[in-house]
Amino acid sequence: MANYYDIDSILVEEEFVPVVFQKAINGVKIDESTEKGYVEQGSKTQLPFWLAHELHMRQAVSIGVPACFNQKTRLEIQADAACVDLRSRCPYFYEFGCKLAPLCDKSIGLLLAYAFRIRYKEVLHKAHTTAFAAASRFLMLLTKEETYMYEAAQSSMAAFKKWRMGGPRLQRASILGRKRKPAE
Amino acid sequence: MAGQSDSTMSLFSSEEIEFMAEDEMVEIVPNLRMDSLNFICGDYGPFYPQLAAQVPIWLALALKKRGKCTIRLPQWMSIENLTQVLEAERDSHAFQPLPFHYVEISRLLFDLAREDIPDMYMVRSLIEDIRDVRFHKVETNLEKFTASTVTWKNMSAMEVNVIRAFAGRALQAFYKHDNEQQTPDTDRTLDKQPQIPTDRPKRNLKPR
Amino acid sequence: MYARKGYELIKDLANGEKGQLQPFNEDLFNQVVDQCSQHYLELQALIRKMQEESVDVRETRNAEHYGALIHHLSLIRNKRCLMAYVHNRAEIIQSFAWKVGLELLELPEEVQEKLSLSEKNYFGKHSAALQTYMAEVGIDLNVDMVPPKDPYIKVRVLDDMGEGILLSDKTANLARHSMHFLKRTDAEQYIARGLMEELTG
Amino acid sequence: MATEESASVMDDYETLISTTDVELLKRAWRNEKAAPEILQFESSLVQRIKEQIELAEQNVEISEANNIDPLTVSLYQMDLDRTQFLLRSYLRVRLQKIEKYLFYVLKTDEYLNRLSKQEQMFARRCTDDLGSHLDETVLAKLPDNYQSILKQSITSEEDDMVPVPRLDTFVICKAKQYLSGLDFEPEYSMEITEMERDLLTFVCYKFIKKPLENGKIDLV
Repeated sequence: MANYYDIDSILVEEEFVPVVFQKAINGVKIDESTEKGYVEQGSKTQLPFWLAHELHMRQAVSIGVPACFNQKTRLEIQADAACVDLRSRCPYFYEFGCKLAPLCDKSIGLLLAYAFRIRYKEVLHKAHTTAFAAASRFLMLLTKEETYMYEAAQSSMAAFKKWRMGGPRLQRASILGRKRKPAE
Repeated sequence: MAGQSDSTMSLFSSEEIEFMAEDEMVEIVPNLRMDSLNFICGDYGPFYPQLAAQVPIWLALALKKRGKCTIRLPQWMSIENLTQVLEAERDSHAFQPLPFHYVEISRLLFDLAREDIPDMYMVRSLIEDIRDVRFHKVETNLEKFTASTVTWKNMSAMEVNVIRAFAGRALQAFYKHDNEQQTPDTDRTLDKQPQIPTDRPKRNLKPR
Repeated sequence: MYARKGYELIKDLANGEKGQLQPFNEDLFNQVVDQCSQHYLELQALIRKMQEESVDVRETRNAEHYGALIHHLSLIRNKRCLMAYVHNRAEIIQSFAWKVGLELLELPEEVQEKLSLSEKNYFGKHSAALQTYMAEVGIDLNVDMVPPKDPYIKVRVLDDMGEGILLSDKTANLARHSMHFLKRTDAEQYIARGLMEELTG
Repeated sequence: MATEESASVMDDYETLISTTDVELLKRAWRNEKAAPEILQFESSLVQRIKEQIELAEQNVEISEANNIDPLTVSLYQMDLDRTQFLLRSYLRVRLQKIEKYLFYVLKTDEYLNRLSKQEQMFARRCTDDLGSHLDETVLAKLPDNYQSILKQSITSEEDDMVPVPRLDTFVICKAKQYLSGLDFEPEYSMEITEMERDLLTFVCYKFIKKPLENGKIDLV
């Protein structure tokens, strides 16, 4: 796995998906409520993607479309992709969609490409012009991937402006965190 | 560190871009006699009073700072040329040809060689207008991004560096979304499923 | 259930400020380790059950097999979370060796507190590996993080650093608020640790 | 009349002989910083640069000793500082890449052979240090069959724990001369077939790996 230690790659796979068990399972409790250590074939539950994906590959479960890709969200995106709050639906909307599309619904791929193309222009415009504060409401809507892009633009612009202003070139190592108040 | 490039955001800090710009050549008029300088980066001089010479900008600025020379304004920084460039920038979508390090060179000269630039404020405002028009043009170019190789004619070092981190991620995303229909993003294919380790664990050396 | 604790450990890591260290989350870490052993016990129990029913453990795909598989998958998921937690922290500790100065004693107290014992050892070993490389190559890589301008820079001392500090070209009395014209390469490490600041203009 | 092709060959010859070691080091530094994988170590170039630095250091010391005019001394010092910064930054970037892909570098001969002798020793030592740290903190506490640092469990068919450099990263490059299809890997002929000289191009790194290794392309 090329990104075994990558935090985002781990967190993406924690997203839950609806599954239907195609096989009976013994020795496992799928929900805390019951003491029953047995899962009947056909029972439904939500599993994290990292587990659902492996079980799906062995035909032990079938995977359904999670809420964040349901019809309602798709219509909202088609209506006005730029103002849909994707972060609350799924912070890893694009990465999760890419992993899911081949397993349960090819059309998700098209939805992602469409949504990204439109929202990309918003991020591009906001990141290179508006001051940080004004954009904060906008920031709440962004997924992780979009936020990284936004921050990349903001910090590059900030670094350029800082260089243009001059000022001390050697700084306190950022590793040390905020400067503690020197004892007056 | 301010000048040190933060590996996550952009590869080169502005200071590192400026460092590379300081090797560009510029013409100076020394006011002293000095033997030739045999630096690691090359030989310069000998220098004679009032006799123009070509040197890298970092050397020109060091001499200027110590009052040993005046710096001749590069031809492209003349008011006539800059006015033409500004007009052309406003009239077309394409970037006008300017030195690759024009942003850094102009700033270095404004900071350390003001007296050598006739009506410096005019030159500086022209450069700033040119830079704003070009930065805006960079943004409009970015809007037309698709998942393929992108080329920019006449874009300068600092302009590239400012959008490098953003454009890199954007292209990566376009490349992934437009291609992900063909190659699923899963790391492994069906046949390589991990088996459950069922046999008794053999005391073997931990593979390192 | 389903390596949820492992997920919490990674969330704990992800919530920290970029490049900053949080205290080592000892008890959550140990809970995840215990869960791994727990999954392994249940996995072995299911396999023994299959062996008792003299069923071919390798080939049969019965309810026990899938139960064992789920425990196996949860175990390697927890392992990934544990390894990512320690590895990502190790990368931050590696960057300490570059940015702050090589001996652990130069790491400020509030940073040392956040390290586990093994992490402190790791910082020491990594600094030593860097020092050995630099000694062999004969070049100090801990200086010149920023492109050079004038070899000398103006600095102001922030915290009292006492008398007779040995610098490459002189010894200096670095009392608080005093200002000096130091060689950049000398001042760089003290600025990095917040003991001095560069003055410009 | 020299054709377009032969004219650029002449240019290359002229630039080659006049390119100073500092220019070559700057190119190596830029390429190393911009490339997602570690590149071939420029051992002869680094050796020449180190010798020139030692010589320059002696000159500065001698002139400072019998106080030759301070202006000249400080100019030679600045030239020295600039070259030292380049060399230090070049070596530092390489070590940081080794740190990032420790296990992968050690187990891939292609990468191991790109390292200098000291870098290889550094890589081996860091792998042991990180290995024992991970072992002590995590692996030793896991059940048997799951204690490997390379494989998630003994049934993993490949080293599925080892991070790999992302060769599909986008980089910015400039061709030093016109590049035709022959200059690129045939495998990517669909993606890239030519590149104009000195035209800034934002492209997937793996497409231009070959011309970069042949010195026909510079990363910006």
